[in-house]
Formats: sequence, structure tokens, C-alpha cells
Amino acid sequence: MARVVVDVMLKPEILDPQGRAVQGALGRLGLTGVADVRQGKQFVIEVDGELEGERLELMHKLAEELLSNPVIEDYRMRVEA
Amino acid sequence: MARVVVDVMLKPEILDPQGRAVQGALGRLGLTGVADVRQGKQFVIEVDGELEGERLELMHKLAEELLSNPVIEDYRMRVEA
Amino acid sequence: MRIGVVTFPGSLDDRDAARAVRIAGGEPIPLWHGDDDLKSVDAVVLPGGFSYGDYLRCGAIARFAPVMHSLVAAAEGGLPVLGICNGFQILCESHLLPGALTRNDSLHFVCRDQRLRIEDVTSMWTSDFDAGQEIVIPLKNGEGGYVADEATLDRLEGEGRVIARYLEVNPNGSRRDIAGIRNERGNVVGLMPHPEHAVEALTGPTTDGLPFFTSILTSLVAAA
Amino acid sequence: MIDTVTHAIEDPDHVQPFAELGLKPDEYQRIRDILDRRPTSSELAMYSVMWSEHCSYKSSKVHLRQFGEKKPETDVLLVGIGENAGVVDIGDGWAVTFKVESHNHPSYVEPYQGAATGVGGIVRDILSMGARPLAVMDPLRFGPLDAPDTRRVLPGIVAGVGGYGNCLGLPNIGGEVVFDPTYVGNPLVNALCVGAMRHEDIHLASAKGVGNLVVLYGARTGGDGIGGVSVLASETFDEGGPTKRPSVQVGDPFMEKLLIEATLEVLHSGLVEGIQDLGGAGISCATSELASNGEGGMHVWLDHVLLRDPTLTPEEILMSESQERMCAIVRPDNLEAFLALCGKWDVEAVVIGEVNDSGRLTVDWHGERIVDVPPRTVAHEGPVYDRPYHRPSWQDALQADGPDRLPRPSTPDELRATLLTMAAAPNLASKSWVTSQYDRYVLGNTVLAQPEDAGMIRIDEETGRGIAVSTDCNGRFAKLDPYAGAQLALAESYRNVAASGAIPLAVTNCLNFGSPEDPEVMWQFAQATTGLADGCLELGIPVTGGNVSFYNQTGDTAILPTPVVGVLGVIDDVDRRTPMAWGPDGELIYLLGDTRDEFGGSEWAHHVHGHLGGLPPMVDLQRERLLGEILVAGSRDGMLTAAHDVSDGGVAQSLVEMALRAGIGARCWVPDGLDPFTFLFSESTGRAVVVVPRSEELRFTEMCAARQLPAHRVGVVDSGLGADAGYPAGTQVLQFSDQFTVTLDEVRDAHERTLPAILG
Ligand SMILES: Nc1ncnc2c1ncn2[C@@H]1O[C@H](COP(=O)(O)OP(=O)(O)O)[C@@H](O)[C@H]1O
Ligand SMILES: [Mg+2]
Repeated sequence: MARVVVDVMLKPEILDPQGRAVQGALGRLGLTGVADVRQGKQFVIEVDGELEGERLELMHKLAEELLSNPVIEDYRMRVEA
Repeated sequence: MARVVVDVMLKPEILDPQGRAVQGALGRLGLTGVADVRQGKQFVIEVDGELEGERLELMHKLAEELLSNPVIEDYRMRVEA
Repeated sequence: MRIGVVTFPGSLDDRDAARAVRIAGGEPIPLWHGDDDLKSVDAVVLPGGFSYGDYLRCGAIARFAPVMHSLVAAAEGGLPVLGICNGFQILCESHLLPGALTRNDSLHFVCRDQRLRIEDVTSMWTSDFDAGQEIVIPLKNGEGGYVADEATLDRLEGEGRVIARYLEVNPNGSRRDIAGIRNERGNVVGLMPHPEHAVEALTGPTTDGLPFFTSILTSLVAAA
Repeated sequence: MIDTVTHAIEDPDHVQPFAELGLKPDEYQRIRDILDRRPTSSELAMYSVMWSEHCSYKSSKVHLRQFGEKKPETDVLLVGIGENAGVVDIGDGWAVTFKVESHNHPSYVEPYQGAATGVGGIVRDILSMGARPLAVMDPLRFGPLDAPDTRRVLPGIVAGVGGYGNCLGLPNIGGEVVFDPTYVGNPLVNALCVGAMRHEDIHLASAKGVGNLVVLYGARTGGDGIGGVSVLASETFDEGGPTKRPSVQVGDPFMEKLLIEATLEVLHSGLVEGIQDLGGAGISCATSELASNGEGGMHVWLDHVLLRDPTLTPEEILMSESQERMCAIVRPDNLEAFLALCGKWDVEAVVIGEVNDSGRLTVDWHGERIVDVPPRTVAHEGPVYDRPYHRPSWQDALQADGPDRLPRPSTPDELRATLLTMAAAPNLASKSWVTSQYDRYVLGNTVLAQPEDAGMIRIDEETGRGIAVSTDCNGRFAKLDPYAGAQLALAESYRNVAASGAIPLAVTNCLNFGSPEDPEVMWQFAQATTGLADGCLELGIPVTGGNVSFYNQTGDTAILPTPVVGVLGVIDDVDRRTPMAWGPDGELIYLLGDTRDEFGGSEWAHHVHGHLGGLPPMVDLQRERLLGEILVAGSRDGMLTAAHDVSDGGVAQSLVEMALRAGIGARCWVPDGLDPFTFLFSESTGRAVVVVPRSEELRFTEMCAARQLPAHRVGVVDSGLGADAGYPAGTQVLQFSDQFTVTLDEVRDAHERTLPAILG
């Protein structure tokens, strides 16, 4: 059993209205000095067996092409045992 | 400058239609043995100065009450220097 | 003329798109997401809706449907394709059109009668409009903010590939008020508002959407 | 360890937590008498949930019977009360089904998901009749607009209604947004769905045909909505206790969309003998109802149920309220085709049982018998209470405290200010902050939608045959007099439908009240149901179904009695609908009906003075009927350009809304014999504002005179008044002769600013 965690974030140059709304709300609720907020997605994927070789490569490809949209998003993927 | 990362996930017992849709897509695209997918949110928050004491406490409270919905979601928060 | 209308799981405006094709004088042909047979149609509409629930990202999962394999190849070969709303999102996800559609800046779903200006009448789907014509058609989306990098936006504008722009109100935070774009060749068009809901005076705010559907028939006849 | 029937017989004295499951000692004893032994824990689970107030209507049944007993002579009712939803004949072989239901409490706990699953549930009710769902509406009620509780729940509820309905592809064609302090901590989320089918496609929830199979399809079963039954689960878990069960159900509108398409396809392919949606009480409800409405017996293999959470116990599976599931009765030779169509739509399906004529509902779990009950006793023979009720001690004082003592505006300036204040009152202000989040166009058949009086959709694209629906209720009127209040809700809804040009045909209702254990609340309920039943009889339109929601109260304070009434009407050609926007210059504005000095419970008393007292406006259903006939005739014979009912806020508000919708001004005047304030703001019922082209004036007024409906000319549409009134040329104004002038811009600003100012 392996656990893959993929974090997907909007690229820095893309406007993030959700992040901005959260930033506003944090400020209104009394948190001072919030310089920036970005909101992204996190996928937690459990796969049977080891994730190696071709299957790992495919997972990478799918993280890039399915789970994120490379036009506007960056992804980071890590495999936990 | 501190960076706070808050991961918000649906509680395990709550239905996650998004995760299920992703699970289906991963399978159709050839990734075998996907046992489960959960989709959550990730907030990356940059705050000025150190995040300590009351401000840290407030951040925790807001992560629980604003960034996540305690009725259906769990959150995890970590502060990076 | 046979105009295909694709149904994905979660497509909602497929019946409406077919009705619009019929009212314009075309023959709507249902296409199924799971079938890569394009049934020798002359053009295709990708309708609005929430394909696969739009759960991952709008259009992200639909892009990998068998029908899209054939469609992408055919579109690259010149088959006319109009993507409306979710269809526009699918076209961007499939890289038939540049850029992407993101969450409305209001963070709310918005349904309104939207004024647009038709900026380009050279595409196969806009040729029946007058250049600069102003129209009002429904807009309804939650993720309709068009984004692309500055270079792409400059190129789209420079090449006259912005086919429609929002007037009065920018309802979703689209860059440069872009409501729709086309590819270089002019056969592939993506549009966020819904012309198929403005083809009958009874049910739409106007009938301003009809020329999108008559344009394609005119263009196909001209090309034949 | 699993509690089996054998076990129950062998260990008859095992102490069971019936009280924790909400059963009274005598109810528990009745179960023991029915079974002649103690129930197994699974049986206890089934009875407790099916005998709950929510599922058994035990406190309301004795009153709801009136809807059947007082049913008017009608030949439009194809399926009456008691099925998932009533079905109405609208002609040309078309049948329409509609129903409204509440999801109040879940929406308070989790506004988005509560509202979303409320929409999902009512849509499945409509689907289970065999109809294609065609539109939804959402009557909503909140605390004051600026109350923190409202700001917590309103955005989520609206987003949930929209999120689910939009993704499902159903246009939202109307609803209500009402604010009143009694709804703080207890918002009302009612959801209405309407669907249509051909007569021959009507399906019922019955398990017919011995040997036929019971197929469960749709979403997998999880531990949703089984809070109460965890006490049973904890009994059966030896150590560690049960795993956590979600208190909130999450909706999956995408799954529901697939479920709709798959269901309609299997129905139209003739593969289904009976069908039932899964809502409250889940599998317990579906199996017991299907069995008792069919051959009388059913056997279920509960371990066949596909689970989302493998740790669920049989008790929990029986009670789970997981969304987006349906149950169909399928002949064995059709099974393969049924499963194939489900597969086409990516919908999981599994056989969980078989129909028999044993007269028993039996359930096995891995080969052991855990349920063996007569299904009728679960589904239909629950307890019935005739709860005590009496007129509240405060009712007389409330009615005695009339609005006469409230200071009224009298100068032109005061009247003008009042008109602007009223147009901006939260209850009268534009609701577009809410409704612009709803798709009203999808399916391409929406002819009228908010803010029109009624939502109207085309049913038949060839002939133009269509329907109109409106929902209404003024809870303040119901508080002043619940009998009259329910009739006033009915009258308003009826009038709204008629104003659109449709003929009212049938009624649904959602009765939202406080605790039935409070005799004063119970009196309100008894009065309201009687009023509604009597009213429907008098108007000649039957109640086809509805829903009761009790226990809407915070501490001892109950909500305003809120009997929401939905009226369905038919129009043979939607092309002749009457919109509310008036037409071009020169058209004549008429007020139909009688205006009296009636301000008890009015929006003016509420908003300007915070006053609630006196008596509500007089009810005159014969007048409503006559008004309806005139409105429909006016539409049919092309005599009306526009019509708008007069209700909350009075004639002033009607004129404001018509002018704003058209973007064109008008010159109006006060008819003889009325003072300006009463003319503008009284809420007398049985009235409408209509707009008549000059060429039709004679014909129209003669018709009104012949039918003895008072018709007063009160204005003329006029786009050219601005300059005379001292505004820049082209400025659109509403001018009240001898009184005051307002520009449409300032009225619009007042009307549209209220919600965004608070909600962002
Ligand atoms: N929650 C809602 N959803 C959809 N439409 C709504 C909602 N609330 C109000 N509307 C629409 O706004 C309009 C005005 O509502 P209301 O003032 O309650 O009408 P009326 O007084 O005629 O019953 C109607 O068309 C109604 O259907
Ligand atoms: Mg009305």
C-alpha cells in the first residue's frame, strides 16, 4: 500500500480570487500581518502495492496532466510508504 | 515572515464525490490498483514576522473555524519558518 | 448539415444545443462520450453542463473521453467545433484553445442576461454577425474567468482571435473582458455565455444567439 | 455479535434502548405485541425510524386526513395523496407531478449540504413517479437580514440550492426569501420540484409480481444520517465502540444526474415493475413500503448492499440515509437489460432481494435471519396521536392589538419616503442576490422565472402546453389567525398562478410549525390544516401531497406558523403567458378588486413599526376565483399586456415591480373614495394590477362589469414624464398625481441595494 499526496497550486502569476477572499476574511477576523494567501487542492491517493517503475511514471504524468492543468497550475507530488 | 500551510480534508466518514470522480478517471487512464482518493484543500498563508503566542493560537482557531468546516472536515496546520 | 452534439455524463445543455441547431435549420446528431465514432458529422457542438460533475476541474475529465480522441484529431484537421461554457472549458483542457477558465472572481455561480460585443466575424461560427454587433444572451457559470499569460492574451488580440467580449459588466473576472476566442484557423470556437438559450423569443431574453448556429451552416455551405 | 430472530426468541428479556431511539414505552410494547416477541436490534432500528414523526406523520395524520375528506370534485387527479408525489392530468396525455418538502434542520447544521440534499431528495420523489424532473423552486426563511445567524446560514443555503440544482440541470423558476426574527436559529429550507410524463409512464412504489427482484442502484450506502442508531451499534460492538458516523449528509448532484438519466431510460424501456426513491429511513422505508404496497412480502439479502463504509452494521445499513439511491422492482428476465442500462450511465446496481407473497418482510445477514416482520406494520400502521390542542392564551390579546394606532404617513413627502422605504425592506427588496446564483435557463423551456409571479415552463414543444407554479405564505398572517393565514397563503399562490395566465389545478404544501407537543402550536397546526382543506374545497383544487415539519423552534419560541402553499396551473399555450412587465406608452393600468383599510400583519406594520397584531386581511375565496377567471380570460383573449398580483407591500409595491421590470415609468392616481395611504399600502387580497392596451379597454372593462369584478383605472404607462417633473428628458418616473414623483433609478437603487449591502 502506498500513499501519494499531490498538491496543486495556481501559478503565482494567476489571480486567485479564493485566496484573496480568505486573506480578507482572516484580516477581518483579527489576524494581523497576512501578506498573502493562496488556495490550492490536495489529493491523497491510496494505491495497492508499491508505486514504482512505470506505474510511478504514469502517476507523475497524471498528476501533471489530469490532476493539474499546466497552463495555470503547478503540482508537487510525494509518495509516502 | 512565516509560511503557514493548512491542509483541509473531508472527514473519512464523509462522502467525497470529487475524490470518487478522480478515482474513476485515474483508473480509466490506466493507473491500476487505486484503492481510494480523497480531495481536499490546501491554503498557503504568508504572514509578516513570527507566528507565535496569541497570533498562533488565533491562526489555529481560524484554521479550524474559517478554513475548514468542523462539521465535515478535519484540518492539519504546519508553520514553516 | 449534420451537427453533432456530444453528451458527456453531466452534460446539461445538450438538448438545448440540439434544439438550437434544429431551429437554425441543421440536423442535430447525438454523439456519446464513450464512443469515438463521430458519425461523419459536419461540425460539433460541445454543450454546457457539469461533465463528470466538474469535480476535479471543469472539463478536466471529459477531455479524456473516447469521443475527444477523435474530436481533437478532427478539429486539428479543420472540423468546426463550438464549445459552449463547459464545452469551452473542455476545449481549453484539450489544448485546442489556449488558456484556461477559473473560478469566478465573485466566487458565486452567476446567471444573468449578458451584453456582449461580437469582435470577430471571420470564424466559422460567427460569420453571420456584423462586426461589432452587440448582443444579449444568457450567461451562467461558476468557473468562467478566462485566464492566459500576457503573451497569449496579446497574441489572441493581435490576431483578432477574441470573438466576443463582455460589455457593461465583466461577470467573472475574465482577463480583458474575454467572453470567447477561436483558434488560428477559425474552425474551433470557445464561448462562455450560452447562445443556445437565446434562439426563441419565448424562452430566451432575445434571439441573439441564433446567428452562431446559422453561421456554421452558412460557412459549411460556402466551404462545400 | 449480530442480533438474530433466533436470538430474540432465546433471549426475550434482553434490555433494549428503545427510548434512546425515540420510541415511547407503549410504542415499544406495541412492537412486541405485533411480533409476539422482542424485536431484534435490526427490527427495532426499522420500527424506530419508520415510526418517527418525520416518517410516520404520527402527530399530523389525524389533521391531514381532511385533505382527502374535503377533496373537491375533480377529474384532474391521477394519483392522490399517499404516493411519493401526487400526479395531475394537464391534458393532451400529459401528467405533471409536483411536491414541496422541508430540509430545515439539516440546513441549520450544515447550510450548504443541508440545502443541497434537500433539493436532491425532492427531485428523487418526482423521479420515482416516473416523471422527468423539469424545474425546482426554493421557499426560504431566515432570521432578520442583518442577524449574525442569517449571515452564517443564508449564503451557504443559497449556494447549496444552486450548487445542487445547477449541477443537476434543473432550472430554478421561483421561490421565496422571507426574513422574520422567529426564524433565527431555525431557518426554513423548503424545496419544490415539478416533473412531467406521459400518462402511461406513471409508476408507483409497489413490489408486484412474486419472484421479481429488488434492485438497489445509485450511490453506495454509507453511514449517513444514522446518528440515533449508533446506540444500537454500540451495543453490538464488543470493544472499541463503533467507528464514527457522519452527522451530515453530503450530496452528489452528479450522481443524481446520472440516476435521473438511468432511471428514465429503464422506465421507458419497460424494465421496471415498481420503483421507490430512498429518502428518510433509507432501505427500511423503501423495502417496507414497496412490500406492503405490492404482493405483501419480500425477502432481502442485506449483505448484498454495496457499501461505502465496510464497517457498517446491519442496523445502520437499514437506517442509512445516504443520498442518490433508488430501488426498483425488476422481472428476472429484464435484469440483464436493467443492469446494462445502469452500466451505460456508470451507475452501480445490485440485486438485494426478491418479492414474495409470504406477508412478511424478511431480511438476512450472511445467512442469518435478522428481520421478520409484517411490512404494513412498519410502513403504514405506525402510531397515531390526536395530540391535545387549545387556542393560545395570547391569541385574543394579539388580535385586539390592531394596527390602527400606528402613525401613518399623510403628506406627499411622507408617502414618497414610505414608498422608497418599503421598496427597500428586506422582505420586499429585490432577491436577485439570491436568484442570480440559480440557473433559470437550462432545459430551454423556462417561459417565466423569478421575479415573475409564477414560474412557468413549457411541457410540450409542439403544442406549447405548459404549467405554472407559485409558492407563498405570509407567516405573520398565519400567526394572527392560522385558519385564515393558510387560506391567504393558498389565495396568494392561486392568484400568482392565475396572474401568469394559467388555470390553477392542484395544491401541494409544506407545513412548517413548532413543537406538536405544545398544545398552542398544535392548535395553530389544526387551524391551518382545516383552513387549507376548506380553502381548497372552495376553490375546487385538490391537495395532491405535501410535507410536515415540526419542532421548528428555538427553546420555547416557535417560528411563525408557516404553511407554505404551492399551486400548480396549466396553460394550453405558453405563448399567451402574461408577464409582469408592462408594455409601451399609452397602455392603461387597472386595479382589479376591492381595497379596504387592512394593515394587520402587513409588511408596512412589520417593517416600519415592528408591529404584529390585529387581524389579517379578509379572505374571500369566491372573489379569488372570479379574479382568477378574469385574469385567465384576459390572457386567453389577448386583452392583457401584463399582470401582477397585489400582496406584500400593497399596490405601491406591485406598481414599483412592474415599472422596474419594464424600465418604463407611468402616471398613476388614487381612485375615488380611497385615501392615498390605504390605496398604496393596504394588503387587501383578491386584487391584481393589470395592463390593458387601449384597443382592448372596452372589451376588458365590460367583461369585468358583467362578472361584477371591480376594476379601477389607476394609471397610464408613460415614458415621457421625466421632463415635466423637472428631471432630465428621458428620465423614467413613477408619478402619483397630486402626491409625489419618484424616478425609477432611485426606486431601483433602493430595491436592489438591500441584500448586497449586507451579504456582499
Ligand atoms: N429563493 C428563491 N428562489 C427562486 N426565486 C425566488 C426566491 N425568492 C424569491 N424568488 C422569486 O422572486 C419573486 C418575488 O418573490 P415574492 O416577493 O415572494 O413574490 P410574491 O409576492 O409574488 O409571492 C418571485 O418570482 C419569486 O419566485
Ligand atoms: Mg406575486
